[in-house]
Amino acid sequence: LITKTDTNPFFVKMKEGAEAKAAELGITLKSFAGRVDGDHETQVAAIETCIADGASGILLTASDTSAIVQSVQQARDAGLLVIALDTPLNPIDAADATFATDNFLAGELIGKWAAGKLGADAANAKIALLNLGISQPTVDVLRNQGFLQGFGIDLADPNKWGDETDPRIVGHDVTAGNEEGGREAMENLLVKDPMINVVHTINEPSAAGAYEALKSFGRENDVLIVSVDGGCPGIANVRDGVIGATSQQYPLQMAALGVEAIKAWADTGVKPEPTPGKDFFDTGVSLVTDEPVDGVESIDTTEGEALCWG
Amino acid sequence: MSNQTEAETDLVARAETIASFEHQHTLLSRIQHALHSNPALVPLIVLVASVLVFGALLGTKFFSSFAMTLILQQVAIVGIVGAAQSLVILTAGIDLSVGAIMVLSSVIMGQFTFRLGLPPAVAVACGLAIGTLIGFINGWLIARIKLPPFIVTLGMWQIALASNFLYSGNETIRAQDIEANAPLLQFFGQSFSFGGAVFTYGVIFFILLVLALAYVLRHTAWGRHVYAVGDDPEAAELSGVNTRRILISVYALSGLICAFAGWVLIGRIGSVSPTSGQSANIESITAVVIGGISLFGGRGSILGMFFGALIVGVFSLGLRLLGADAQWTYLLIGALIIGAVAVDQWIRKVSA
Amino acid sequence: MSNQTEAETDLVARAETIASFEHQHTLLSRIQHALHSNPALVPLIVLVASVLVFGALLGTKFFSSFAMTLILQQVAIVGIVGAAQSLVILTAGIDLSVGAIMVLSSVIMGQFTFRLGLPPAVAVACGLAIGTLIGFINGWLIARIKLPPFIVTLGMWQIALASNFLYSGNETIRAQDIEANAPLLQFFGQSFSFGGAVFTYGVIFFILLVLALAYVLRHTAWGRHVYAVGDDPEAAELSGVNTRRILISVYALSGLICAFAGWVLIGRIGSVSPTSGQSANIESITAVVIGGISLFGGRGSILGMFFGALIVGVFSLGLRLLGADAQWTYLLIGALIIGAVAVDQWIRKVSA
Amino acid sequence: MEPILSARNLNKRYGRVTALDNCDFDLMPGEILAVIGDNGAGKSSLIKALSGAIKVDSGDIFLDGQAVNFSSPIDARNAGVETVYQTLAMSPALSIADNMFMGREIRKSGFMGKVMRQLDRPAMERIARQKLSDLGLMTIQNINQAVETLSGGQRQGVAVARAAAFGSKVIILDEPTAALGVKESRRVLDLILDVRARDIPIILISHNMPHVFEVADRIHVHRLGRRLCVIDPKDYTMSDAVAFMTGAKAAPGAVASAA
Amino acid sequence: MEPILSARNLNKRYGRVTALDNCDFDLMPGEILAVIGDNGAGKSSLIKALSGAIKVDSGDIFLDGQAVNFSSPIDARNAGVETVYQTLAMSPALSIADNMFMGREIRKSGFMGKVMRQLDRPAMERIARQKLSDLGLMTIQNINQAVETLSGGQRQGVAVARAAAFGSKVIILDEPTAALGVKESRRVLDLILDVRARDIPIILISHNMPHVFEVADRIHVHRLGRRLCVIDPKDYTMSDAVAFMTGAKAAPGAVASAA
Ligand SMILES: Nc1ncnc2c1ncn2[C@@H]1O[C@H](COP(=O)(O)OP(=O)(O)OP(=O)(O)O)[C@@H](O)[C@H]1O
Ligand SMILES: Nc1ncnc2c1ncn2[C@@H]1O[C@H](COP(=O)(O)OP(=O)(O)OP(=O)(O)O)[C@@H](O)[C@H]1O
Ligand SMILES: [Mg+2]
Ligand SMILES: [Mg+2]
Repeated sequence: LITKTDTNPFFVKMKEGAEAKAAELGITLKSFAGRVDGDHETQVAAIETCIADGASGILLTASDTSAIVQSVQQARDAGLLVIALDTPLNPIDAADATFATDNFLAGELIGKWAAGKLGADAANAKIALLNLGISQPTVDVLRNQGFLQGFGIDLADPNKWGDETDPRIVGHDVTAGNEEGGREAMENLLVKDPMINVVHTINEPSAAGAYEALKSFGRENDVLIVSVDGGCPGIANVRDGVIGATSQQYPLQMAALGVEAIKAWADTGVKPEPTPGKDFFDTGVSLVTDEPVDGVESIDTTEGEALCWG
Repeated sequence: MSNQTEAETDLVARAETIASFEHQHTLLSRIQHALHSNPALVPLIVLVASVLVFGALLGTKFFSSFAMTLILQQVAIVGIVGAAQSLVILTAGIDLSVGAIMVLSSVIMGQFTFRLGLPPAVAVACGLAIGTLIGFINGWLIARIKLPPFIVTLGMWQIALASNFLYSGNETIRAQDIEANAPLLQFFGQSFSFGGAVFTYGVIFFILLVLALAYVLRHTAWGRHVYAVGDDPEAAELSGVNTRRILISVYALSGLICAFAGWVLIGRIGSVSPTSGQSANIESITAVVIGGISLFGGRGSILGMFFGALIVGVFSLGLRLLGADAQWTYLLIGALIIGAVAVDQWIRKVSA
Repeated sequence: MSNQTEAETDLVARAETIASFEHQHTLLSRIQHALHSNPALVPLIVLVASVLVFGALLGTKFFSSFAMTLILQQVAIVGIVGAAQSLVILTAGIDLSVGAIMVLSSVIMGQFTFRLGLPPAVAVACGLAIGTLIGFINGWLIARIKLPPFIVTLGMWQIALASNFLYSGNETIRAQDIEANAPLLQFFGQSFSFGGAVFTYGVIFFILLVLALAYVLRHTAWGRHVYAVGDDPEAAELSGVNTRRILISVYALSGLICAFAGWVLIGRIGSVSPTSGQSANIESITAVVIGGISLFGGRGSILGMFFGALIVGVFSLGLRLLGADAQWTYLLIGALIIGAVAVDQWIRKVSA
Repeated sequence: MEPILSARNLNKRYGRVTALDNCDFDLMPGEILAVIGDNGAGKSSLIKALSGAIKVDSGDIFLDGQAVNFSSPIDARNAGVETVYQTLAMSPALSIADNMFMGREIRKSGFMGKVMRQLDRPAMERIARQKLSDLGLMTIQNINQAVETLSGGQRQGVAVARAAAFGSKVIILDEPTAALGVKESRRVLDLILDVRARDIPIILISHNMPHVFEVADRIHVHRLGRRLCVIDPKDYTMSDAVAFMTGAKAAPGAVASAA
Repeated sequence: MEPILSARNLNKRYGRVTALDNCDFDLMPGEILAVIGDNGAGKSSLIKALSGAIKVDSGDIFLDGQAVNFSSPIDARNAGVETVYQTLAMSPALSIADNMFMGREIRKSGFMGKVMRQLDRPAMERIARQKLSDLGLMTIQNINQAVETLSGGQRQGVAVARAAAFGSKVIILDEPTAALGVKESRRVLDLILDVRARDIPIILISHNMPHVFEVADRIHVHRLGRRLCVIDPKDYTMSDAVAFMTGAKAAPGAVASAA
């Protein structure tokens, strides 16, 4: 199992899910991770290690979805099954299979929810977008652009954020995906325009940081924060009203499915099939909120808590 | 070059001269001399200039007591860590582990309260103790085993960061839980305001810390010894300074200050998060160097670091308000780091 | 302390003595002296020891020519960047921008080919030229404006990285496209093997580069001047070294080598990815310091850096194969960085 | 009479170089003992060993008849042995006053001194200025000047002033007049005689034979890392001494006893 | 006769300190000119200005009658002016041979030298050893020893040997015998006379009056940053010279013309 980092709870849970499943199936699992998000070379080294180690398959969440392809090919040539988890490779068929959240869809859900929640005010909303990092990793772009699409904003180039011209966007800032960055980015954008009322955050920790900033500005009650992930602290934050809505994804399931698929490959040589209609196996995403909006399917926090990870 | 290290108290140079050749006292030469003998003055001027420029460009949005104190809040953590870093760099060392110590301490404060169920005050004390201990180990390895500071703290950085992730299990403790069960952890997040200015206790702590360290460095034997060790350790040893004890105490104190930074961090972000502070080492070094403290030790003042940290804060916020996007801001801050130091160097050359 | 810098060629110390007091030549004292006068020997021993330990623990899985050459491939890029870093550190500088220069150069090679449609050879030349230019600017700021290297390269790091993201538009150029249209970009990725050993051209380049630099540093006037500038720049200047020219040429060469590293990087990962190389600066500094080059300049050998890079590679692969969790790997590498330098220090003390 | 400071069989090697080779040493109470010898004979190494600045490989050192084992110059200083090293041992960026009081700063009295540990700068500056005037170093323009801005000779003057001000048992001077002018050298020699008048013995390393023969009570001739002989300046001429130390003439058979 | 090296109205200030104050200077062909003066009088500053090591605030320097503007010691060296600075200017971690040939390394002939630019170490080591033996520095044990392992006196010897070996027009020595033993000092003085015999003029800064009066043709007395007077050692005694430079006696009215 090779993840982007092993410091993000999402990947930690993914690892735990894989470990549990591996123990159940009697498989040996070794885990590798990059140092920081975007740390591509360490992932390449990890793939090489797996080949040297004689592994039968690799579960991979790629930091650079295009760049990793050559190494993946090397592994497949060496007879390993490579399954992309969470993040599809580019091109998607570079891996034998992909078990992923549809991150664009995840963004779209919270975008729609936010638009629905504001109703008519959506036309003159003031939006802050708190992203991951200036290197614009794919998930970051997909969630950001999905959100804007869902909210009804023209995307310009859907492969990058920051090129939109819609006046409702106050600005983009980067958070490194943690509370500290979330707070500072939110403060910066609030000084720029104190009337911000919609905040998209890349993940729940940055949402928590953004909330602290709003609190210090005394605006925590009249701003909608939306996020993606569905970790247990995040769901609890939705319940407490810190976050308005979040798109929940299922890393445990991704990992478990991945481990099963590799087991099947090792035992019988059968490769997993993608979800019909998509070119990857969608592990699903659901919107979690206690204030459902018409036209957007959602589950409440009780249900979300039952499904949350970490 | 005179009084390189004597900046803190007397911002106007003294005219104490035993015997002196006659020479002209023009206004310019006085300014030059003042700049020259007070290393903290240059970053102060850069700071004031940049505030004025951004104020002119942005008007009251930037030039308000609210925005000004917001910058203080944003730089408080880097600044506190920068104070620790300043001490270390004055001894001609470097501490790459500051950020890791900070996060590990904050995680310990949180987890000891919530996982072990210790009273918050005890958990905070444990966090501070562990920060100090790590600093002490750094100092011991550097002073006794004579390993290079860069390498020791590079290793310790990785060790502390990995321990942090392993111990916390990457779990965040939520702000709401802390508020309900252990408000002491968020102590430094409390604030008071007058006018539009908002001061958190963390900011107050930062300012008091800088003033206290400035006093200690300038007016106590320990402080003079820190400079002497950084200047020429062999000479300091021969002239009667216990260099080992000084080095160990500096690193241990640095660890303690970083642990305090961890506590302040909880106040700022509300929650306890193991992923914070990963670039605190580079940012604190940036503040120190922009503040005019020499990386070769023995020269500079902690007030300079204070202004250095504020310069970075002013630029970050100012550029974002001017509408530069994140990548451009990043680029411009790079250029401005170089620019600020170039101005500093230029002023020093004029007055040399 | 004698011959600190004279490690490259004569690994056995010479017995050239004009007049000498009689003293005993025990075997131990000979070993000590050899270790002492050849700074590259200590990292070599640590390297061999660690290979043996991992070999014993992991058996043929590790101890195969495939795994051994795999390590070479994995460290080649850090090693090439480390060679650039070594030059800079020998002049008592530091280059934090190495990784950023590397990535920016590789992006330029890729984008000039695919976006501007230049012939790959021209694009590669442009990439190398731009790397050299950035290095030259670093050197110019450091040597002429006399700014501290840490600050200049810190700023340049941010500038180059941000330019890289801005220019590339965060786009990766896919391996398949490069293979089809501009195989020259992947030149260093080609490999040949004999036995199980696989050598990429990148690895060959790395080894040749280290040997060439070792020769230049040891056997040319320029090389001796690099040491002299790092040792005591003022003395070097007074005794007739053009310190400015040396500094500028060192940083420009460092930029060029980093640009080559960018080219090798394309070969290694197949594609052109703007997100690579973000920790190359810290990793290259780690290799340099484990290799025994003093961060204060003027002491150490580039062969030491070579072994230092390999030590890190051996530990990373070995620990991964042992199945250590990534955080444990970082923790252990942190401990081993300190350990390796402590051993080094201990040997030096014994023989002092 | 017992020697106040003595050493037996000191050995010190640097790699292949033998700096001290079974060296003996004796300093009698109240005397000025000059140590002369060729460049590289090991004089500086000897006094570094005596003052705790280097650790010898083997050998014993006795102060007042007691075996001592100084592990650092601070130990030696606390025992009353004050040294001016050939390299001067000053912190270039710090002021003259800071350097003179390094390691024995004066604190303010009362609350500020006891609790806040504040230094008494005015007192330190006053004393420092006083000591320098005693040595006639009036060309120093400002007591708060950084040491790096002083000329070579001025630095030497400050170092000597520091040792003379604080030494209580033994004062060791490694070439104190090497960089000094005629007038300053004269003052240093007077100071040496003053210090002896206070009954504090002095070890003086110098290449300047007229100075040595003017002030020394006994002369320790050092050669090839060991004591060759000890002579009385009244019994020998300068050229004899030079001949002994360069090996041009055989040394007087037995080590001369104290005067 | 035209002076070979001269200066007019040099000024140099460091912050509040005036190191050179409208200073004039003249060196005649083939002579040994001693420069004497109190500590801090500005002698080192003067010769640093003459050799391009510092930039003066104002004033002109002439070599062979031509105005020159050395921007670095390399310029001065290329013009044939070789200097031994008081701080010696050596790279501590490099070997004696490397230091002696710093900036003027000898390259191998043929392919290795022309294309590969390989240094001719054996030649450099041979010449370095030769020069040191000429100065009698036989106590140096190994020509590849790092300079930092040498004693203070040994370093000084190496620096003087370097200047004597390469100077072609003017050689400047800032206190070359300060740390040297009697024998070595003697050798340096002989060397100075040798060099003059090769018709190369020398500037010698020294506090050692016997040495100055032994070798100098003329004596430049420096005081408070300027030339006080130039005297002929045959016309005055040592105590006269000391009295002039310390201000105890008024200087002879006019600047003495060249001998
Ligand atoms: N740190 C060191 N490392 C190696 N060798 C050293 C070191 N210090 C001194 N030496 C060697 O030890 C010998 C004695 O040196 P020392 O400085 O004691 O001589 P000295 O008698 O004081 O000479 P001088 O009169 O020139 O100062 C010399 O050969 C010197 O090269
Ligand atoms: N870099 C510097 N910065 C500030 N002041 C300096 C500097 N260099 C020299 N000075 C001052 O200039 C004056 C002249 O110094 P210089 O070294 O020329 O004297 P000198 O005649 O060579 O003395 P000595 O005989 O002691 O070597 C001194 O007062 C000194 O303090
Ligand atoms: Mg000596
Ligand atoms: Mg001088």
